[in-house]
Amino acid sequence: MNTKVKIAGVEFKNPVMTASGTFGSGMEYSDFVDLNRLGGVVTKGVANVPWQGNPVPRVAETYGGMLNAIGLQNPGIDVLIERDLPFLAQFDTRVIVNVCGKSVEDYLEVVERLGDTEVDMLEINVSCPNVKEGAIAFGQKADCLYDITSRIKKKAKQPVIMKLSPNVTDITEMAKAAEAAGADALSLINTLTGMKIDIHRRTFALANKTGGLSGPAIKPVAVRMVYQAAHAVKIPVIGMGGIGSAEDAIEFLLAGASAVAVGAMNFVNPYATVEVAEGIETYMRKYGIEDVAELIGGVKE
Amino acid sequence: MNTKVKIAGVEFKNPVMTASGTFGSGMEYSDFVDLNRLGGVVTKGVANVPWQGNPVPRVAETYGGMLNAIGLQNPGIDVLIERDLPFLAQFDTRVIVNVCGKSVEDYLEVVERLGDTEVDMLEINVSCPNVKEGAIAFGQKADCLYDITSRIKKKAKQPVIMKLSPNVTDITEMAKAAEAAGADALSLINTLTGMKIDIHRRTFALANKTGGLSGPAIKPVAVRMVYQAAHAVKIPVIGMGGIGSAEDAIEFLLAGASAVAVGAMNFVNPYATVEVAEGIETYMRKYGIEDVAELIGGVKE
Amino acid sequence: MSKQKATAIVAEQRRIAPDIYDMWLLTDLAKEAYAGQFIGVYPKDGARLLPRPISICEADREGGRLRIVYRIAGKGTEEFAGWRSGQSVEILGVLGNGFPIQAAGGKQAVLMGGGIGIPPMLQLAKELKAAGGEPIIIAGYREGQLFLKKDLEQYGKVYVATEDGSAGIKGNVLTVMEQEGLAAEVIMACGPMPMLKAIKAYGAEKQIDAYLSLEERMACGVGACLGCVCKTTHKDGHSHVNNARICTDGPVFEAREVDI
Amino acid sequence: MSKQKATAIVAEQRRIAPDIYDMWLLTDLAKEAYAGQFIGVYPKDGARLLPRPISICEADREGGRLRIVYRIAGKGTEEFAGWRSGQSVEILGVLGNGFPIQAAGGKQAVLMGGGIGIPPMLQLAKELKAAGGEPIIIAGYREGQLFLKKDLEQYGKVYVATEDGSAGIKGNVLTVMEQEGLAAEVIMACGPMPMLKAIKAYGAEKQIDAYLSLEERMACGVGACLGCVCKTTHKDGHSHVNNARICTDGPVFEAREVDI
Repeated sequence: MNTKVKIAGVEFKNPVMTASGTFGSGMEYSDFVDLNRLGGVVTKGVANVPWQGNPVPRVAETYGGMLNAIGLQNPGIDVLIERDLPFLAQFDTRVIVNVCGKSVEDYLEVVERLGDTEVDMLEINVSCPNVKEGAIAFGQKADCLYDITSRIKKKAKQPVIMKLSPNVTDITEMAKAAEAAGADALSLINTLTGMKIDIHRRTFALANKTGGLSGPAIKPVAVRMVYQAAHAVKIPVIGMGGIGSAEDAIEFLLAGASAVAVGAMNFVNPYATVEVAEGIETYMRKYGIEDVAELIGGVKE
Repeated sequence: MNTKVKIAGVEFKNPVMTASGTFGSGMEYSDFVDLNRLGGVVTKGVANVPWQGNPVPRVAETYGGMLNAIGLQNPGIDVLIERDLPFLAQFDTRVIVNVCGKSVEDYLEVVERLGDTEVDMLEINVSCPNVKEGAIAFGQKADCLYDITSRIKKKAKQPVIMKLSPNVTDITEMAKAAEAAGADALSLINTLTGMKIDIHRRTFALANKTGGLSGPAIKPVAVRMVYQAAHAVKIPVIGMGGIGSAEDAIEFLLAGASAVAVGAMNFVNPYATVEVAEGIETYMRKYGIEDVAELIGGVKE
Repeated sequence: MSKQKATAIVAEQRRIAPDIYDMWLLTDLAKEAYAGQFIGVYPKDGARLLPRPISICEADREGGRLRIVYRIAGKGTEEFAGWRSGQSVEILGVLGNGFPIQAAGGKQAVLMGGGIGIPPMLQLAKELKAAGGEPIIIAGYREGQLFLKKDLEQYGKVYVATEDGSAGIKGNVLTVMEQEGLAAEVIMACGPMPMLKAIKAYGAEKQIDAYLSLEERMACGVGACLGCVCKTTHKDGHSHVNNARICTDGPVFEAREVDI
Repeated sequence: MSKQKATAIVAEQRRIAPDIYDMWLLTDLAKEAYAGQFIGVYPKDGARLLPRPISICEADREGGRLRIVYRIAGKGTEEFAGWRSGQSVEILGVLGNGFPIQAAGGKQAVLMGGGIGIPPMLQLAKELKAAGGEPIIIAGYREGQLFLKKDLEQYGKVYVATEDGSAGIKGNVLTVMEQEGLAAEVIMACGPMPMLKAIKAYGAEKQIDAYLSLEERMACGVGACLGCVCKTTHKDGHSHVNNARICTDGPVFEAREVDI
């Protein structure tokens, strides 16, 4: 039975990764799961310099999901390179670094720094809804997305995954723009922008007012967008949005994702990533599927 | 204590309505609730002629929500006028007819026919994601929305509510386009487009492949969009999306909605509408609020 | 009594075959429950919102008790299977129109239940017998776990078909008709769609009225959402198109009325 | 034992004040639980996904039992309050760094608990006494329902403050310090933010070390999501900005370290 998948020339031992921002840089969850069991670890977004992030409250639970407005707090690329990458290098798993910035130059600086590292792929976060300085605009306008993608591709030494925002009218337009600009893969969905109000205090539940909605609540939107994006482009799509079980993951694979990522559900079940990987194997065995590739895009039209 | 709200000159005894398509034309739920207790009843979308709708399966449950792709099956404007409006006329509640069409002409025909009736307001459904013939396009492009709104306004004898789709990059742009074209009010959100795949049969859960996601799962997206829309326009906003309790309804009022509608949660609790209306009064009493108007847009900035 | 959402108490529950559970509920809704009708049962887990339509297996109208026999088909019914005596649960009912008992008046009725379509045949057989009939009951199972067979035998002669031949006649309910040389004057049936299609064809061929209980994914259960429609031969009086609502206009339809 | 998500059994639970519940859980996590640490308790209802952080009130390490005392603050804790003996529940733990017992060595420790910040003072008092200390405990309540007071008295002298003056001294924990003329050499506290701010100021004025247990909305509970940060006086070693993770770097911080 083959669970390996190849994305932009990089081979993953299985199609299960972590969603950026939900798994730290792997260290915290290594208390719970053997990182060697994962296809890949996608790190928390990193910028050229440390970011303070947003004020608290930064998180709020919602029905079947949660809102976050961390604001991409991160220790900066230096610390990632000195502390987190060596930690991850101990494991037999692919390392994808999620890159964020406030300007194109910020992104390019991080991408260049990573060029000299052993990192397997870069994921470009142009879709964080919680940062004021316009990073999200890169992910909500096709021409901006095209521009930043092509500029990053010129500098990047590793394959580039563009992470798309679901807060758009037409995900296929965004997917095509990224592909046309040379992106090697897409990942989606980032969070849906949401809001919660505390009716007793009459205040916003998050200091940032709005936050990104994640968790099983949004899975149907994610599956739809993955299906649409995967059918609109030829580059591989990494699917995410509410995945907490192998059943969820297989739904994304059938919709057309070449790999999947577990995000908020790590908080609900810290063993989720490994359970998803194992559950996919159980499913394959049950249905006599020899190669996970048979599942990718396998929904009957 | 005053629970009355006025929208485009029409007074509602309380801010609680039903969301189109979830309450039939009131008859089915009159077994459960006294329609006299509701601010208004919004009927299932009606077209100029009967519509067959989509094949089954038309509905699927999702985590904290549901998908539907009914495809706006309806008996046509004649039956609505002959059967449903006389039924609703027996009750002391406002009647809002939701209007759908496949072309602008379809909409205009229904709007004209309703001009001779006692209907209080019209709600124009330009945001149904489940009809192939492009109705959704009216709701996803600001210039199309402007155009259809202004043409409808020229014919309409009743105040016009434009029901907005959440499947857009910028809800404020759509809200402003509708306002500029003369809409008297907005209602939002319609459903988010979603998809579910049966992993054991490897088929789409809905015959239509995609459907509209509703229920508490989407409430944070709805609250955010209502907040954004209410702050972008001067016309009143009717808020909906996952409301099942007075707490939910108050969240929308605080975000800026002048009234709210209960949708999918009618299926979970057929008494929900009346319980929401009563619960708002309980809340007002608890916090010494004299007029429900104090709640509208009352979140602390 | 009109439709309502009500709190019922689990009186007892047991597993009667693999993945098949038999539960008695204490509820006043039993007072007006008839064969072929159903209730909506709500999961307690807030992640699963919609009521699950489950047919009435027996209605003890005097005792205020409803019996439902259901198969675990997903996480909702899996939750139900864990409910214990004394627990209070939310149900919606009584829903739909049942089988027309009067249509069997003076005629030989053959009841056909397939799989999880067998349970409603029990209340139906009971009502037909109470009305003076002597129903023949054909129960089609996948394999030899003949749940409800003993119960059914109280109200009529029971024939068994199994797909794997492990009990009764190998085949389906219509194989039994043929091999046992049975003749029906009216058929009442519930089961999977291929079975119902075959019965519709059989009824048409033999010119017998056949009442079929249909199933479809439902949301509201009360006729509002138009989720659970079936195609109808003629324009439906409510919808004005060729669609009837299974939850409200059905679930029982005369075979000629529906385009299945 | 590293952090884990584990199944615990409810040994017993009772209501000890309005909306305040006292629950003992059977769990091996108790073996390495210390004062000031907390566990995440998962609601069973799938609509509510995140673990609720609840401080450890008592850890019976030998018996493998953890005691938590919590207030109903929403639908999650409302669900917990309905749990009965014998039920199995999911918890995440043991989380966070507790109070530094060694920091009280040879010093007069004053423990200050406010409202639902009182429960962790019990395990803390127990550990300090076991280490040879004689802690003074000040418990600040809203009103006269003096939950855990008797338990606390096993391990030190207990003073009570109530906001409404219905028991003990009218005022807060610092009113007690003043009116009773108490002197602390080290303070350890848990309670609402205004109380902790006042204690930080008090400690600064008197030049006393004060260890404060902070609270914030959490998601992961294990330091990954960066949801529950607090501002720090100096750049934090992990984050490289002026933010520490309450769940992992805390919840207990020396008052001078945090900018509250």
